[in-house]
Amino acid sequence: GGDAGSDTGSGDSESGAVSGSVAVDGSSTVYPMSVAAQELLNEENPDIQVTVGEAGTGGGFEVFCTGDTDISDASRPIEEDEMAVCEENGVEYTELQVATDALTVAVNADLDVDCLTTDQLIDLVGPKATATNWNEIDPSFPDQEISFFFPGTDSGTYDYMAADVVGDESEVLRDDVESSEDDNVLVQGVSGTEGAVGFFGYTYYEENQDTLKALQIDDGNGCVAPSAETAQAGEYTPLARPLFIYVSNSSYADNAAVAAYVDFYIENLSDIAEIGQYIPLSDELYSETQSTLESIGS
Amino acid sequence: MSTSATAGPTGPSSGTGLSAAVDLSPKSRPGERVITVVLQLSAYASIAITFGIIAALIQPVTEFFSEVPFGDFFAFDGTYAVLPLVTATLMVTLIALLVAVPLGLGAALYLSEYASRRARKILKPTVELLAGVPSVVYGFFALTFVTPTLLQEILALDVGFTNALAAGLVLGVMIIPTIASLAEDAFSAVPQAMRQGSLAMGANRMQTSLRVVFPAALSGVAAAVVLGMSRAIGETMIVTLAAGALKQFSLDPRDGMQTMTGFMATTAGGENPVGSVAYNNLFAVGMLLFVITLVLNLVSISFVRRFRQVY
Amino acid sequence: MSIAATTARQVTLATGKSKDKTPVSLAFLIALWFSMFFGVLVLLALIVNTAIDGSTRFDSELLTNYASIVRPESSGFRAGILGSLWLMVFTALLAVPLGISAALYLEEFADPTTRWNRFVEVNLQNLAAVPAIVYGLLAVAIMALLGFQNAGIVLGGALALALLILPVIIITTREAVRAVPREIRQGSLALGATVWQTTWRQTLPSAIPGIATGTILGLSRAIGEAAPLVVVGLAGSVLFDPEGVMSRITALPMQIYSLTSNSREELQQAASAAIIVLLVMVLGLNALAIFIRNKFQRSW
Amino acid sequence: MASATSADTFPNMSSLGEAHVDNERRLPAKPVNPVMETRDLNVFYGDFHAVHDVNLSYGRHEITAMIGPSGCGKSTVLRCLNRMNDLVPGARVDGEVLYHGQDIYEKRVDPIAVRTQIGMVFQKPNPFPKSIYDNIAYGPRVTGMKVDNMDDLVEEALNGAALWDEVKDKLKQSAYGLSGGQQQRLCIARTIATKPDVILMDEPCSALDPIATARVEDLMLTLRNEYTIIVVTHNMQQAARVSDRTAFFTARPDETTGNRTGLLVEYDLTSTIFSAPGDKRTEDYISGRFG
Amino acid sequence: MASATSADTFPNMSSLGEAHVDNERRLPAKPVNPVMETRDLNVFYGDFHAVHDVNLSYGRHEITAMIGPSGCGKSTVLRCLNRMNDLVPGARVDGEVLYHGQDIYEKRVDPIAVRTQIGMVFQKPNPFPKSIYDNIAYGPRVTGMKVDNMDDLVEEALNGAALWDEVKDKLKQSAYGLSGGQQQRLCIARTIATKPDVILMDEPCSALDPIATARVEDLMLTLRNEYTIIVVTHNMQQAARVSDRTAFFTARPDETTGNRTGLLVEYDLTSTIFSAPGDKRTEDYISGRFG
Ligand SMILES: Nc1ncnc2c1ncn2[C@@H]1O[C@H](COP(=O)(O)OP(=O)(O)OP(=O)(O)O)[C@@H](O)[C@H]1O
Ligand SMILES: Nc1ncnc2c1ncn2[C@@H]1O[C@H](COP(=O)(O)OP(=O)(O)OP(=O)(O)O)[C@@H](O)[C@H]1O
Ligand SMILES: [Mg+2]
Ligand SMILES: [Mg+2]
Ligand SMILES: O=P([O-])([O-])[O-]
Repeated sequence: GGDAGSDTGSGDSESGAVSGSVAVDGSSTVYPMSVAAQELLNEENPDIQVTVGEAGTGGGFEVFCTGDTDISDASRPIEEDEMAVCEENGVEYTELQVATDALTVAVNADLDVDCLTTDQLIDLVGPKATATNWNEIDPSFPDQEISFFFPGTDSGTYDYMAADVVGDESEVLRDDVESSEDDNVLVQGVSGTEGAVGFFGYTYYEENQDTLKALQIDDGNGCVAPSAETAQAGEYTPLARPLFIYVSNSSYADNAAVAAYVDFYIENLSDIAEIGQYIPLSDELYSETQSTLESIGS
Repeated sequence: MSTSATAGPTGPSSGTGLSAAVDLSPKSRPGERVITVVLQLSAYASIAITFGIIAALIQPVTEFFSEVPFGDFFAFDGTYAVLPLVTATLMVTLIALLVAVPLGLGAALYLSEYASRRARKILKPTVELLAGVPSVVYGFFALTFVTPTLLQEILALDVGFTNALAAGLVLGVMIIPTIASLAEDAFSAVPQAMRQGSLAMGANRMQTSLRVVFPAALSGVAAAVVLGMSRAIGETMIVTLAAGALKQFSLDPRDGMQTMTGFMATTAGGENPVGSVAYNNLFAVGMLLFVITLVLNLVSISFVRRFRQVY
Repeated sequence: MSIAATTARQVTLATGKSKDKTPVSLAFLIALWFSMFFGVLVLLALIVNTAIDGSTRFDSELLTNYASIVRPESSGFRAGILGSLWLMVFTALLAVPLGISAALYLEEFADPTTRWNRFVEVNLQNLAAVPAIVYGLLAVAIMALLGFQNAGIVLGGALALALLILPVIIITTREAVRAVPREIRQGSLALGATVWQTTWRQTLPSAIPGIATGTILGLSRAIGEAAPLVVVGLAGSVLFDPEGVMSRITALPMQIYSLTSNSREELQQAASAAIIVLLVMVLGLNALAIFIRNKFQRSW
Repeated sequence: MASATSADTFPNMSSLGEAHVDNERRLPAKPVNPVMETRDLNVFYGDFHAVHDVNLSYGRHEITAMIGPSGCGKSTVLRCLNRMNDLVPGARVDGEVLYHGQDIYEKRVDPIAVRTQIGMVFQKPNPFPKSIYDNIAYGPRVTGMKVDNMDDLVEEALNGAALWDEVKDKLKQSAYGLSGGQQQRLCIARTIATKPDVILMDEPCSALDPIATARVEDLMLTLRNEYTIIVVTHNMQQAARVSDRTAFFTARPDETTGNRTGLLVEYDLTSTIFSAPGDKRTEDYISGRFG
Repeated sequence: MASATSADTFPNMSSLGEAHVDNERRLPAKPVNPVMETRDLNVFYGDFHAVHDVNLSYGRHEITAMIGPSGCGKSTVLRCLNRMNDLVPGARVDGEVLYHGQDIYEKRVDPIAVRTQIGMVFQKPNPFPKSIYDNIAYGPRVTGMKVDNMDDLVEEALNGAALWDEVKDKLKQSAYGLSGGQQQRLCIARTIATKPDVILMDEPCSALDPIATARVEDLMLTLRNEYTIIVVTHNMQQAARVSDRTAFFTARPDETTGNRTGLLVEYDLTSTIFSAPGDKRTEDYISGRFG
């Protein structure tokens, strides 16, 4: 563990008696969940001092792999060069999936479009996309100019759309769009502009269902609407993605506070995912996460 | 009066008597020496800071340029292209200056030429308050008021949620005091005699302000504008929040665009692994920003020099 | 001079309307007035707009509670406020002695005509305009150099802010010191006092109100900065009070920055209320500086 | 050789400075039909009573000198004569200042119009940071004077200030390149370019060297033919050399507050003031016993 | 009021002011065994040659006055006498300044030690923003003087400056509450508290009113018994009243650059300078033809 997490937790594994500090940093996507875990844990045991940062997945791994933090939030799996750094510094870790994020492609509620194929989606948002009217995507779509509302280029959501959904090697999307780091702004933009399209986390859509319309995505198996069920079931492809926390094995073993935090996190995972506005794991995935957790110690 | 000793001074205490010799030899004052050295080192800390900044930037920057050719960096298009950031920065700065130069200079002229001493004592700090408002607050204000209410509702402009216009306007308000304060110093430094000379010839205040005071203070005014400009270029939070996070080349102020500082702030908190080319890109942009503001500051300082020497 | 000319003069004197009040000069004056008060009006609009947004949250929980996304309606900024106060104290501890020493050296000891000292001078003015975010990068590098793995602690944040305001403090201190008349210095030196004695016993005490003003203004700038803190890596969510220089903390402007990208109504209101808290802190410091300047600064 | 002393001093004054031919003037004891007049003039700076009850009249085409120790209010009185005191924050003027019989402190009077009639030259030369030409042209331009040919006017003004020959080849150069004495004459030229009636001068030579001083003094005597001149000076010999009438001021400390209020002690023909002062204080001052 | 005049050597002066008893001094034509001396003193401010080749000697227990028009370098020379010019950036001194035969510009000389021996009083009274008591005690404290009883020393110094009676009840009050004349005497008291050998004064009365001036002049004459005094003054009458010897300076413009370099014109007994100056320039100056 790092400096902040180095004081060994005292007392037994009953979280009520544990004290110490836990340093969490990383993805801003996972951030709300880790914060929820922190808050709920502190309600039971205020002596465990958790700090949660949102340096981004990359920034999180940097401090994690040098041993500065105990836990790293990630909206993508760790990359090879990052693994190398961890290895170099002797940081062993365990990856735990904590929720599923389903990107939702939302359009203005008045727009008469319901479903896009993955290719159409790429034609719409990809870096080579030129369409400025819906009927250029598909002649059956209305003659309506398109306005785009995308997340900022540094957000995990943007990266996911660019790298994993569109899959173009430039890893960028079209740039004649409006963009904000604030998903809330995107929601407002899409709901307030005729012919607008945007994408963001599923829960933002869920909260604003009355003003937005979520497009179904046809990845070859018919149109699938975003929902907790379709995401959990792995049907909502390619827009659903897993979210992780990476736990330092030595912190977990040596620092009772870290162990208490992680145990608490996983124990209350569905509540926490809900507060973080993500889709909870399916039962299957959840038990997988639980068993991985149990294996950390050994 | 001494007749015996050529170098026989009087004892200072008696004033009339003689003392053996006046001791004018240096006393050792080790404490003073130590203090002087300590103070001197503190002063040179500022040099250390400058070199520190350069040192902190140089390693990642060289790494960056070992992998990315210069041409890819100074380009309008491409993953590492900086020019869209530069044009966005210039666009936002230009809008800010359009707001702040007339208003700042107007306020400065009012303070130095019209306001009574008493009023100035109250008004000047009031204007300076604007510089004290945290930039996150300005950014929030741009997002929640200027864009939706002022630009979209009242002016019915077709602007996006993030746009260069709102960022520039708010940024302009923020640098008003920088320009006003420095320009006011320059106006106040114009000797009173110059004004009296003009007024005594039957000029009115406006003529005196515009034809005598303003030209006399011109290089100070230029310094104020340049410094305001460098403030605007270096400001981060307002543009990060209000101008948007999308790197794109656009000359339409109604578009959202990412500035150099905005890029740095979001990249520092982004997804890229530290040490990766994309992350080092941050330092390359930071270096460019440092160089740009450095040049502007030097220009500003040389203007200030000039106006100090005039009278 | 003829009598005719004399009478002509009398006529021109008593026109009854002043050349200072021609339409053009009046329009000019109004334009100046507008410039003068435009900024203030914007500030008022900002405060009113934000205060209305945050009006539901002006309660004690805002100050005493920690941030909460579980119960956003009672989310508070205790950690950020305390963090900002801690940062301010340590920033002052780092920057003020160093800044005053540097200013005293440059103003009282250094020979301003040497090339080296002129370079120091220009360098200082430059540093005052270096973008805040660059200082964040520098602080991270220095912390690494000092062997601290994590810069997101009180020390790291304070270091970034201290670097940021050091030039401001040096420059304002120099101005305050320069305002002490030469006669006082000369009087002391002519009595056989050394330069340091003169500085310590005459110049510095006389300059204290000016130095205090500059320091407070510098600190009020520091307390509102978010960009360098983001770079330094201050945590966004901290649910405990700072305990020492090595304590991980958050700061009020960072919490606000973080909330701007959160969509929940309650949290937006909390953010507005927090902005008012931040403004009260910053504008309060400014007011204090103005008060000190007007009340204690001697006009020689 | 004696420093200026009373009694027999004034007669040998003229033997010290070169006597000016036109200085042998027979003037009436009081100015007849004066151009300007102050009646019960009192000036306050805030609460401070700077000048008390000054009654003076200034004769046409005469040079009137105001002398007195530092702080006795000479400059203050002078500034009242063209309302330059309006520009001093906190300054308040009581009493009347008549110009051709009209009170310039009356409500309907525009101070700017007053100043175009009553020009002023200051202690330190204060040319504008413009070219020599523009310095001269400034006044006519801002006052909206109708000028047929500005070049002619500039030449005329510079000639009037005995400066034309020295500067005619560098009219477009900055006025800052001139020497102190030339700058002061430029300021005089600038003033006469607006064709005023009266010229006020506040210690016009105190920043100049002896040669430049002599030039300006000569110029004053020439200008007297066309203008009415009122001059404040610290240099008694200068007053003796150039002025027709001299007013001597001093300052009296208030018994309770200790503030020193200026007042007019004596006003007479210069020859009388220097040869037979009517007041002990005048005598003390001009004999150098204080000041 | 007793203003002081110098000897009966210039009859019409003494007939003006009441003569001082102790002023009937017979002095040798040149100071014998002078306390201070300048030899070929040249001072430069950067490239500007401010003072050229000044050779002067200052006699023990004499008052030496330095007079001359503005800018002729009087203050510059005075500041060389206790190395206050060290503090002016860019100032450079050539030649020798001897104090009891020792060159104070020699390398091994500590300027601070020089200044404790050679005190200085300035044009504008410059008390420290402290109490009257602390103003006096400051010098002894910083110079590390051994003082048995500071209260006694303060009283003695204030007595020496003829100020004790006026301030003895308010020693703990701020010096800023004093009048200008009192402040100047406080500055003199402050200087004599460190028991110097020589006191330099740069226009010590030019900011004072006549009564305060007379007080300070009286004080100077008293101090002469214990100290050597060197005074710069603009006021020729003052020089005539108080000084034993007078040095007259003027400034000569350089032909090429036009910069004016100060030089010593004449140095003699005050009576001689004022009654029979040897140089035309001196005569012009003291007769008021310029300056
Ligand atoms: N702007 C001002 N505010 C307050 N007091 C002033 C102002 N100007 C002058 N005084 C005071 O009024 C008095 C008269 O000043 P004034 O300048 O008229 O004297 P003066 O005779 O011209 O002196 P000097 O010969 O030194 O120029 C002085 O006590 C001065 O301190
Ligand atoms: N610090 C300085 N830097 C540059 N030049 C200086 C400085 N001090 C004085 N001078 C110049 O040196 C010359 C002599 O100045 P000094 O002050 O000795 O004259 P002074 O005879 O005392 O005049 P005054 O009677 O006006 O006090 C002047 O030309 C002055 O401008
Ligand atoms: Mg005056
Ligand atoms: Mg002098
Ligand atoms: O912070 P992110 O890595 O999830 O974008």
